[in-house]
Formats: sequence, structure tokens, C-alpha cells
Amino acid sequence: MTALLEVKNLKKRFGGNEAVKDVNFEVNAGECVVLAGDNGAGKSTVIKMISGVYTPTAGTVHLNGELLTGKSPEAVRNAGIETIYQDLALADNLDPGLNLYLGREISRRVMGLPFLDRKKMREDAARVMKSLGITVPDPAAPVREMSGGQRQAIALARAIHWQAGLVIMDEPTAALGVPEQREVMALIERMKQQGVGIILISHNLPDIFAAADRIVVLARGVVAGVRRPDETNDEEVVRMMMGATL
Amino acid sequence: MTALLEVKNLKKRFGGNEAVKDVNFEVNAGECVVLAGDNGAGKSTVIKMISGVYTPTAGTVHLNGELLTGKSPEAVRNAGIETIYQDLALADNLDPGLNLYLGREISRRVMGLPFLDRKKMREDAARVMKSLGITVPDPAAPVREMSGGQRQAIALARAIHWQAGLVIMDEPTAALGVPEQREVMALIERMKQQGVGIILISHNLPDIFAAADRIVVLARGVVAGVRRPDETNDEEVVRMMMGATL
Amino acid sequence: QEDITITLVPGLTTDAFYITMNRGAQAAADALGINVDFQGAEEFDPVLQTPVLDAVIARGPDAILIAPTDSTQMIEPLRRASEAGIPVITVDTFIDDGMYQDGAGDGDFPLSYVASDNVGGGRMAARFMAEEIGGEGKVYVSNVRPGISTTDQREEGFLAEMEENYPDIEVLETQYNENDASLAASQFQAVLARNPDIAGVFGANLFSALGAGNGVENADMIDQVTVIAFDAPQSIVDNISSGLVDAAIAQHPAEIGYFGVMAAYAALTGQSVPTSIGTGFTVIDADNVGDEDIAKFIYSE
Amino acid sequence: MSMSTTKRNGGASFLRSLLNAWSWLFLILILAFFEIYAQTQTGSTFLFRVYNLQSISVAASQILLLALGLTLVIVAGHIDLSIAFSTGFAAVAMALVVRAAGDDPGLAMVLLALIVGLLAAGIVGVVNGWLVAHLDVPSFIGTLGTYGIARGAALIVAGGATVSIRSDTVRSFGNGEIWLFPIPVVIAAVLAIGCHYLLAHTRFGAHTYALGANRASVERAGVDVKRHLMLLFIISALTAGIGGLIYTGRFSAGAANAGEPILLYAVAAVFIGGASLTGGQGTISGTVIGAFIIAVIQFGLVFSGLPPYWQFVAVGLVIIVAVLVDQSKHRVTGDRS
Amino acid sequence: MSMSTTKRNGGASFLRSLLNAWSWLFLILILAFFEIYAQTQTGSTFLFRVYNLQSISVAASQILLLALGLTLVIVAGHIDLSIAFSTGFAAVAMALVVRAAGDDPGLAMVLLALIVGLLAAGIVGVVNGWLVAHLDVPSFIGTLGTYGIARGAALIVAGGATVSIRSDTVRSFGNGEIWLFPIPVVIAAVLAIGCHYLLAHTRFGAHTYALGANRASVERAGVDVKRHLMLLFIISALTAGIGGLIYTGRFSAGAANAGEPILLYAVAAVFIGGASLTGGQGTISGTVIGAFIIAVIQFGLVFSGLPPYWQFVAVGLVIIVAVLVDQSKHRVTGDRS
Ligand SMILES: Nc1ncnc2c1ncn2[C@@H]1O[C@H](COP(=O)(O)OP(=O)(O)OP(=O)(O)O)[C@@H](O)[C@H]1O
Ligand SMILES: Nc1ncnc2c1ncn2[C@@H]1O[C@H](COP(=O)(O)OP(=O)(O)OP(=O)(O)O)[C@@H](O)[C@H]1O
Ligand SMILES: O[C@@H]1[C@@H](O)[C@H](O)OC[C@H]1O
Ligand SMILES: [Mg+2]
Ligand SMILES: [Mg+2]
Repeated sequence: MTALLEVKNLKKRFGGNEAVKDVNFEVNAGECVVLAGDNGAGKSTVIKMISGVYTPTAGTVHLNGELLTGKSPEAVRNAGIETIYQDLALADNLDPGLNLYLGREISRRVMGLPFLDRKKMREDAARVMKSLGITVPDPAAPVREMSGGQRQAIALARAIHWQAGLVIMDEPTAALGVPEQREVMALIERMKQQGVGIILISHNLPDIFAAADRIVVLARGVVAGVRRPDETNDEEVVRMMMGATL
Repeated sequence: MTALLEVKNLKKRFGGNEAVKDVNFEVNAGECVVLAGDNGAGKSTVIKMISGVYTPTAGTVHLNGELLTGKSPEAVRNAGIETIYQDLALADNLDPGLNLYLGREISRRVMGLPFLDRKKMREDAARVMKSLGITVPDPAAPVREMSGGQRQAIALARAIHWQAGLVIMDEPTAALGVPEQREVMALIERMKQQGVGIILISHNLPDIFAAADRIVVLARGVVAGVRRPDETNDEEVVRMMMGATL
Repeated sequence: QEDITITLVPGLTTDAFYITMNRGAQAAADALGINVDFQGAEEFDPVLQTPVLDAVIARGPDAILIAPTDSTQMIEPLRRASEAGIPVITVDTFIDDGMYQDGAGDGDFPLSYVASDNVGGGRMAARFMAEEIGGEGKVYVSNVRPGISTTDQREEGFLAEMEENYPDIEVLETQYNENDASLAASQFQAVLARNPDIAGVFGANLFSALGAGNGVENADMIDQVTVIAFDAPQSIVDNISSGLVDAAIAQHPAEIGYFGVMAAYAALTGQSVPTSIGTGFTVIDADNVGDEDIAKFIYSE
Repeated sequence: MSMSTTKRNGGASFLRSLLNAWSWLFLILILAFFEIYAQTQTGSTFLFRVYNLQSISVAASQILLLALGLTLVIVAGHIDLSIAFSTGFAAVAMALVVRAAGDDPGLAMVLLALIVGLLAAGIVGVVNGWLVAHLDVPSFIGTLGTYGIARGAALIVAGGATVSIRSDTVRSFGNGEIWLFPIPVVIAAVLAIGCHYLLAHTRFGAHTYALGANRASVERAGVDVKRHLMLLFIISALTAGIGGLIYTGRFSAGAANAGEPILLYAVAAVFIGGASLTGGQGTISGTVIGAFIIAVIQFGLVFSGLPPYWQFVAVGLVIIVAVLVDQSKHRVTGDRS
Repeated sequence: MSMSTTKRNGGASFLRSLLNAWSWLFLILILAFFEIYAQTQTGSTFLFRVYNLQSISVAASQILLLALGLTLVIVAGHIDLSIAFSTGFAAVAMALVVRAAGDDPGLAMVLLALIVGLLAAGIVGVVNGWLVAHLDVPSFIGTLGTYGIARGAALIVAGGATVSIRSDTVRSFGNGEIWLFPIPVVIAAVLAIGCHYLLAHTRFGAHTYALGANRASVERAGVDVKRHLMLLFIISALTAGIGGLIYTGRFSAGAANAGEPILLYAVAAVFIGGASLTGGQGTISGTVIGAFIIAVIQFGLVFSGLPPYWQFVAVGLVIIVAVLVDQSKHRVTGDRS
């Protein structure tokens, strides 16, 4: 059986700086792999190479055995990978509904012509966000006017709303309140049960241990170690992050 | 003795939405007040009214007994309040040095003319960030090219670098790695000992309890309760956030 | 003498008037077996003409024919040509007072001025207009923008003639259209809305006249309003045939180009040259527009 | 007028939608001003004359035809300077075909001429789109380059001057009326509705707004941004090209410079209509109002007999005041701090 | 040419600083092209003639004087269209004072005239700054408004025409040379150095860059942004005004339209120099190269005898290629993806 996602020898150089040097790991269906690592370790760079935002300097990514490297974000998304980016990648001037559906907007036909169904999209956004424990005062306001956590919830909603085979989450709870964080952890559990593969990036040790089936620790662009949560502990993981060789 | 900072009846309305309804609290020198609350509770709005970014719809802010309300961010900063904003407020096209010193750049004189001392500012930035446990590969690169945690460290560095009487931190560790988070908690402790007043916004319960002298819980724009950490616990705080009346 | 090269610098390159002038110049060049280059700027403006002139001087032609875009402002730039030993002849427009080689003025160095007189053309337009409207009524000038010497002069001549000889004609404010026929049309319509008894418009160049004509057409006032155009490119002539425009004051740009080259050649070969060569005007109207001998006054397109 | 977001999001509060009307209000204010002026000074009416309204609308249409596609481009955070000469290129190309067909050609030839004119403009659009989308040339520079190229091309094919034609079909295309509505106005209105539909009600429009706010958001959402940019610049060139066709119809002549003097007014209309240099905002209805504000003051100032140099001053003032009125709206809703 | 960030940050890697030179390289390439052309076609030199270099530099200076202050404004994320007529306003104001002083006025009067000319431009700058900084009018619209106002004002004070003067002092101010350097070039060079210093080496410059990237960052850092914007627009008006003074000197006449035809070139120079519509990037050295690229191709194309309409095409092409060369640099350093 091939893995759902296979990342091989990924490398990314920015000018003179090799942000990611050699990263390999796999994600299976129904499995949550946590990418852990200190700030600047290269986590976000790795997931951007998977999702098609960056072209790797070297290395390959396969989804269900098919080569993904070099494809556009559009193609990657269509192949069934949803990504929550650390910078959220929201269109600040649009409402949550349009952000939720960005690229996959729904229309209704009026006299044969398609018209964006803003109302429906807005309602759906409110519903998905509610399931995360978040309500926004004015669902028609542009997301620019929303609080940090509300914005993060929209980015989350966007990724979980679609039936993706693999969901990548780059620090998805960083701006969320306590109950919402718990909601997201429960959600990850549910998605795993539905067979969805998950890559989670997090700096929160309890969350990491709670969600992970495998912890891949990055340090300065290389994999410093891979552990199952039950075979390691906080201190070892932190030591690996700091680049202690094993 | 008057409090260092006194916030009275603050209110802020955005269009039809009253984001902050009636908020009162004080901060004394050497004290850390945590503003806790669910997403959208109004925390960031409150601190933006203190720092001069928003003009309150009603209410007053006094620093050392002097009225601060209505003053510009410039005046507030000069009065001795440094703020780390949730959105970081970095100039993405400048290097960490210039971001650290933004508004207070240092120059050296060459033939009587002042020239920005980029090297010195860059070194200082690297030094302050190092004290938080963060190094950047190229300190001359614009902050646009930095990782989420590196960016947050720059915003942090900016606030702590100056001898402020009050430091406001809006989710300062949201993007930081584990060791860096610990660094910041230690830093808050040190600042308190130096008599600096601190307003901390955080969604991390352990951090809240570790840092707070007082916890002010906001729910939907009003203060749902004020507790000392030793007279409350996680569950009560979360219940207050959710708006349970007491 | 095959290697004699003369450069013709028009006021602007995108105008039928100067394109026709160039044709006349080429005809003379062919007749003489010499070369004439055509190099100019995109707008009638000294700031744009000066760098072109500088580059022309760098090429070192044997003589320069130029339509200076301002009588004062082009003196200094042209002096550089003269100082570089290149004889200068001005065509269509002049520098200083237009009287050359008489020892007076800063801009006395050009050898000759070959042109029809724009002030005179303006006066001619005024006389024709007055006749058409019966010596009384309201008229106005539709012009490009202030600061273009040729069109300013046409307006000046038109106003002076009206003022001196036609006391019963009221000349309204000039309207500037930025060379936009659409704006010129809308301006006519606004003037008409204000003055329902408007009797005539003098369009000081192609687009001014085209626009005014269109305004008149849309107001269904072709019979009531007289439109006089300055310059006679094909589009104006077509409008005369269709009655939208009543008359055009045609300069003789081909003649100007022809005599300009001839004068330069004469000077280069040691002949004496008159300091001023006047070319005439022809009024084209519905009566003569079909005549064969009028065709040669229509500007080439 | 820059309440585009509210507009876009439709379900705005009543207060907001009322305030949205301020730009209309300002237009009405100018109209009222001129009406009162006309009534008191000349004893006639300004507003209630078909003729005046027709004249103003035709002038506004000519501005609009450049401004419509431009609005889309500006909302997406780009600019298109080349429309100044896409207009001229189309006008000249159309006129050349008509002329080649001989005196008074039939409807078929005129249709062919219209198509050739559109194609000429379309080429400019394709080049712009290709430069901006595929070669990452900043749109200001890329379209400034094609501005020069289209201008040169139009002048070269036209032999430098205007190409005059004789065709009653063409002339009535530019000067005819459908009931009381001049054909240029009808065409501009249809295109305005089309562009409004596109921008306000389709996925394409939503992507255009998102593109202006945050290109990464659209790219990462899986939209083919290059294709989208190509289309935007083609639409912009085509609406400007239609402006050129109408120009040839109105004046029975194709001029390479036809669009140039209108470029600045077109850009102004878009900005008066609430767009911003940085993209992400602006609406077609705002642009329509912007174009009418410009056309009304140009007409009205001549009508009121203000001396020409003072007209320059007055146009400048009105443009500023139009936006100030809009700004004060923001103050009322407290959008800014 | 848009490696502004690298430039700004100084300590760039060697590779980067080498690549930074590409815009210079492109300029040198054009020069080499014309030199080879001149040598082979006319047997003369293009580059090694003082006259040619002087002419090109004077043309570049006139563009630069509008472009220098504009660069600062554009880096800050704004635009200033009114410079087109600040130039004319200053030129006319200066000429009127000289004329009022009678034939061939003394140095004192000429100095007074220069000061009055600068003041005239300064007023436009103050109004722009006030509109943008204090009334939050978008700069495109605000300065388009003052464009109209300054234009009308210049025409009104000039009485419509150009104000011609006779003064050897003024004439030598515009046409004299200091050693081999024409005075306009010397003045533009001094101002360019001044603006470069301001933008690259002072706090003011750092704030200007930050403002273009993120206004909130500067405001929250405690910078008086309104004051900063005021200063930017005043500087922009003043450098354009100095352009007007030089104009009056060169042409012995003040023309209200003096700056208008070069506005587009000035904006183009800034963008060729690496600035962007959205602000936050651009450098004075880039703008200087941009102005020279424009001046060299305009001069070179006439010099090489290319027919005028083909020149439009060629200028358009060169502008695009200039930026493409710059883009390929980004590709090499991998700045994008
Ligand atoms: N566009 C870019 N250009 C240049 N360098 C970059 C760029 N993006 C990231 N880097 C550098 O690459 C390194 C890895 O960055 P990355 O964002 O992958 O870190 P990360 O592990 O996600 O960190 P964090 O936990 O702080 O988000 C950092 O040193 C960063 O400065
Ligand atoms: N500029 C604005 N315009 C309109 N509404 C706003 C604006 N800023 C914030 N709000 C609204 O005010 C409310 C409070 O926002 P605020 O940012 O203060 O929340 P917060 O407590 O900081 O939340 P978080 O923990 O998610 O950061 C939210 O409902 C938000 O949508
Ligand atoms: O005759 C020319 C005119 O047609 C053009 O519009 O301006 C310059 C004139 O010399
Ligand atoms: Mg990251
Ligand atoms: Mg917040």
C-alpha cells in the first residue's frame, strides 16, 4: 500500500539561505502527522512546497502515488489537498462567505444567468464557523473588520468545508480562544476517523501530543527525528527541536 | 496612590456593532493584568483604544493620573506605553533593525550629516531577538521574508527594547516556538520586577495563570469578572469567557 | 550635391498639415536630388520639440527647416543649431518677431520664414463667418488649449477682425477642448443650450471643427449654425460636402514645404534667399469643394 | 463612493445603504446647482431639456467606454494606460476597412469593419495580459509600453493622420437615436450593465476583488490567476475599442489619437467612483456616477458661461469636493478609528 | 531595478549587488547599441561627443526634476499628478516677477523671482499635503484636482499665454555651463543627491518606505504621519517647481503648460526605476536611470533617423524590455517562488 502523501528529499533555497535542506516523511489516510520545530525551522516552507505555492529547489511530493511536484496550487487543491496557511491568505475585502467559497463560489440562476448566491455562502460560513464555536456580529462585513480569532476561524472553515483527502494546517489554533482550540482538536479527531490525512503544525506541546499519530521534528531545515507520541515526551521533542543530534 | 493606568467606562462602536460596551480596570506598576476572553470579546479593541489607534466612542484612559484619551499613537508612545499588536504592525519591506527602531531610528554623523546607522540597528535587533531565542538567517533581509515566529519576535523586540512604564502585549506568543514562549514568560517576570506594568492578552490558560497578578475576563464587550489567579481556576475563567453571569 | 541632407522638424508629427508639408518638401527634394528627413515630437510643445531638435543637430544635417512650437521659447534651442553652423529656416511658425536677418532681436539668425500667416488666416475665417451669418449674431472659437502659438494666432486674428469690423457680432468665450472632438461636441451643445441663437463656430483646428460639426449635427441645426474650420484635411472636406462644415480655411502646407526646401537649397548653394516667403490661403466651401483645382489644397492623409 | 465593500456585500445596514447614495446625491446636487443657475440667470431650464441630457450622456458615454474595463483592471490592483490608444487603434482599423470598401459600403462591410476594429483593440489587450500575467511586468510599465506601440501602430496604418470615411450607415451608428436615446449612450449603458453584472454578480467579479486585496488568497484558493489577468486586460481593451468604434461613427473619421485626451478623465471617473490605487475596491455604478459628474461639470461650466481658465479651476475643485463628500460619509459611519 | 529592498538594506550579498547593476547594464547596452549604429552607419560617434551627452543630460534633467519628488511620493504609496502644473505655475510666477522688474533685471530681482516661483509651487504642495494628510482624500483624486486648479491659476496669472522675458541672467541660469556641465544638469544632480540622501539615509526616508508598505506600522510606531505626508507633497511640488524655474531659464519664458507633456515620462522614469503602484519600493538611483533610459532612447532614435511613428513603437518596446531585464533578475535570485 502506498502512503497517501509521500514527501521525498525536499529542499528549498531562498537566495543564499537554504531554508529546507532535506525533508522526508509520509502521511497515511486517517493519520495525523505533526510537523514540529522551532521558529524558522522550515515548517511553513515545507507545506508550501506541498501545496504548490513554492516550487521545490529539489525533491518530490507524491499524492496517492501520483507526482504533485511542480503543480499549481489550483491543481493541488483539485487533487484533494486543502491547506490552512499560517498567514491565513484571506481576501480582506470580502465577507466570510466569499472567503469560504473563494475559487468555488456558488451561484443561482436568474433567468438563465448565474448570480453569486451571497446569502447562501454567508449562511454556510456562519454555520461552519459556529461549529467551531465562533460567531461574527455582521456576517456581511469584510473579514478585514474581524478579530484575530474570527479570521483564523474563517481560514479553518475554508479548509474543512471541502471533502479533502488531506488537510494541512499551519498553526491553526494560534489565535483561537480556549473553547475553540478544544473544538479544533475534536475536529481533527473526527476527520481522522473519516480517513482524512492531516498534517498539523503546532507549537503547543499538549496539542501536539493529543493529535499526533507521528511527530516529525524539523530543525534548521532537516528532520531531526520522528517519534510516535507514546514513545517520547515533551523534553525530548523540545531537545530535538533545538537541534540536538540523536 | 493612583494606578499606573486607569481605564474607565470604555466603549467602542463600529457601525451598528458595539464591540466594547463598558470596560473598566486598572494596572499598577509592576503588575501584570491579563485580559482574557473569547474570540471577538473586544480585547484587541480595548488595547487599541489605550494605545491611541482607536478613539473611544465613550470613556477615558488615564496614565499616571493624566488623561490619555484622544491622544495620537505617537503621544501615547511618548508617554511611555509600548504595544505589541496582534497583527504585529511591521513594515514588511524593511529589515528587522529598522522595524525595531521604527520612529526612533539611530543615525551616525558623517561630516555633520546624520546617516541612518543600519548596521548598529541590525545588530541591536539581532541581539534583542537572540535574547528571545530567535536568530534570523539574514538580518538584512526584509521582514516579509521571515517566518511567522521570527516576525512575532521582531514585534516583541520592538516593545521591550524601550524603557516603557507600561507594555501592552496582544497575544505575543501566538506564533512562537516552545522555548521562545518560555523566554517571553520569563521576560514578563523580569519586567514586572523592574516595576513595569503589563497588559497581556492570551488564550493560553497556563500562561495566563503563570503571568497574571489579576485576570480581567471580557465577554462580549463587558468585564465578566476580575480574579486573582490564586482565587480561581481554568474552568471558572473559561465559564466567565463564555459569558456565564456570576 | 546628392549628399545634401535637410531635416524638416514639424510642430508635431501626427497632424495632416505637417504630413502634407512633408510631402511638398519631398517633392522639392526629388526635384533637386537631395534628401529630406522628417523628425518631430508627438505634441506641439517646446519641451518635447527641444530634445528632438538637439538630436537632429547631433546628426548634423546641412540645413534645418523647423516649425518652432513657440516664438520665444525656441530661440535658445535654435541658436544651438545656428552656432553649430547649420542654417535654420522656419516654416509655418517663427521665432522672435518673424523678421530675420535685419539685425534686430534675439532670434534674428534664421535665414527665412516660409508660411501662411495664421493671424491672417484667422481674420479670413472671421470675414467668411461674418458674411455667412449676415454680419450679426453670436459666435465663438473652439480651440485646442491655451499656449499653442499657431492656434492662438488664429484665434487672435479671428477676434481682432470681429472686433474691428463687425460690431454686431458678439464673440462668446473661447472653449478649449484638449484636442478631444468629443469634448468639443459637448462644449458646442452646452454653448447652444445657453445661447439658443448661436450663429457660428470657428474651429481652430481639425478636432475642434470636427467636434463642433458633430455638435451642430446632433442639435439638428446644420442650417442655422455656420461652422468654419481651419485646415483642410480630407475629413473636413468630407464634412463640407455633407454640409456639416460650411467652409475651411486651407493653408498651403505643401507649398510651404516645397519653398522651404528650395530656400534652404538656394542658401546652401550660395544663392540669396528672401527672408520671408508668404504662401496663401484658399477658402474651401460647398460651392468649390468639387472643383478639380481645389483638390490640390486638400491635405494628404 | 468608495463603499464598494458594503455594496459588494449587499446585505448592508439601512444606514449604510442610505449613505451609499451620497455620490448620487452629490451628482444631483451639481445638477440642482446648474438648474437653479439656469432658472435664475437665464430663465431657462438646464435639466429638463432632452437635448442637454442627450449631450451630457453622450459625453459621459465616451468617457465610460474607456472607464468600464479600466474599472475591472483597477479593482484587480492593476492599471491599463494603453486604452488611450486601443481606442485609436480600433477607430483607425475600422475606418480603414470602411474606406477600403469604397463609398457608402453596405451593412455587411460595416459589420466587418466593426469586427476588425475590435480585433485590433483585442490584440493590444492580449499583449497587455500576456506581459502582466505571464511575464510579471508591472501593469503600469507594461501598458505604458503598449500605449507607445499601439499609438505607433495606429499612426502607421493610418499614415499619420485621421482616416475619414463616407458612410451613412456608419454615421447613423454614431449619431442615431433609439427612441430618445443616442446610440452611443445605449451601447455604453448595455456595456455598463454587462460589466456591473460581471463585477458584482459573478465568480469572475469576486475573484477580481480578491485579487486586488490579496493575490495570494486567490492563487492559493486555486484560481488560475494568469488566465484571469489575461481576461481583465482583454476586456479593458475591448471596451476601449468599442469607444473607438463609436468615435469613428460619431465623427466619420478614425483618429489614432481618439482616446488619448479622454484617458485622464476615464481614470478620474474610476477613482471618483470609489476605486483605489491599491486595488480591491471600486464599483461600476461608482464609475458611471464618476463619468457623469465629469460630463455634467464640463457641460455645466460651459453652459454657465464661466471663463475658460476658471473652468479648469472649477473642474479641479469639484473633483476634490466629490471625494470629500464621500470621505465625510466614512466619518459618519466611523469606518476610520 | 526594483531591488530597492536590497539597496536599502545595504549589506546585500555579492550576487545581489551585482545583479542590482542590471539596470545600469541595460542603459549601457542601449548606449552601446547607438554607438555601434553611429560608427557603422554614419562613421561618427554617438557617445563621445560632449554635445550629445549634454543634450541627453539636459533632457533627462527636465524629466528628473518632476520625477525626483514624485519618487518619494510613490514610494510612500501615493501619487502626485499636480506636478505637471506646479512646474508651470512656478515657471509663470518666476517669469512674471522678472518681467515686472523691467528689462534685464539685476541678480537680486532674479533671486526674488526664483523664490516667488518656488513659493507658487510650494502652495500647490501644501494644498496637496493638506488634502491627502488631513482630509484623507486619495492622492490620485486630490492631486488631479490641484492639477486643474494649478493649471487654471497659472493660465490666469499668465493671462493665457506664455510670459516671455528678456534677461541675460535668467538665460544663463538656464543655458549656462559649469565647466562642461549644463546648469540644469548640475541642479538636477544636486537635487538627486539630496533626494537620494533623504530617501536612503535618513529617518524620513525610512518612514517613507514603511508608509508605503504599511501605514499602520508607521502610525503605531509613533510617527506623525500627517506631517510626513505634508512634507512629501511639498517636496514633490518644490522639485517640480525647480523644474519650472529651469524651464523659464532655458526658454526665457514661463509657460503654464511647461510640465504637462513630461508628466508621463516622469511617472514612467519612476516606475522603470523599480517603484510600484502599491508603494514601499523604488529608489532615486533607479529613477535617475529611468530618466536617462527615456532621454537616451528619445535622443538616439531621432539621431538614428528612425521614422517618427516607429519611434513610438520603439520607445514602447524599450520600456517593456527594460523591465523584463529587471524581471529576469528576480528569476535568477529566485525571489519569486
Ligand atoms: N520568501 C522567503 N524568502 C526568503 N527567506 C524565507 C522566505 N520564507 C521563509 N524564509 C526563511 O526560511 C526559514 C524557514 O521559514 P519558515 O517560514 O518555513 O519557518 P517555520 O518553521 O514555519 O517557522 P515559524 O514557526 O516561525 O512559522 C526562515 O529562516 C525564514 O526566514
Ligand atoms: N475595524 C472594525 N470594524 C468593525 N468591527 C470590528 C473592527 N474591529 C473589530 N471589530 C469587531 O469587534 C469585535 C471585537 O473584536 P476584537 O478584535 O477586539 O476581538 P478580540 O477580543 O481581540 O478577539 P480575538 O481573540 O479573536 O483577537 C469583533 O466582533 C470584531 O468583529
Ligand atoms: O496647423 C497646425 C494645426 O493643425 C495643429 O493642430 O496645430 C499646429 C498647427 O500649426
Ligand atoms: Mg511557519
Ligand atoms: Mg484580538
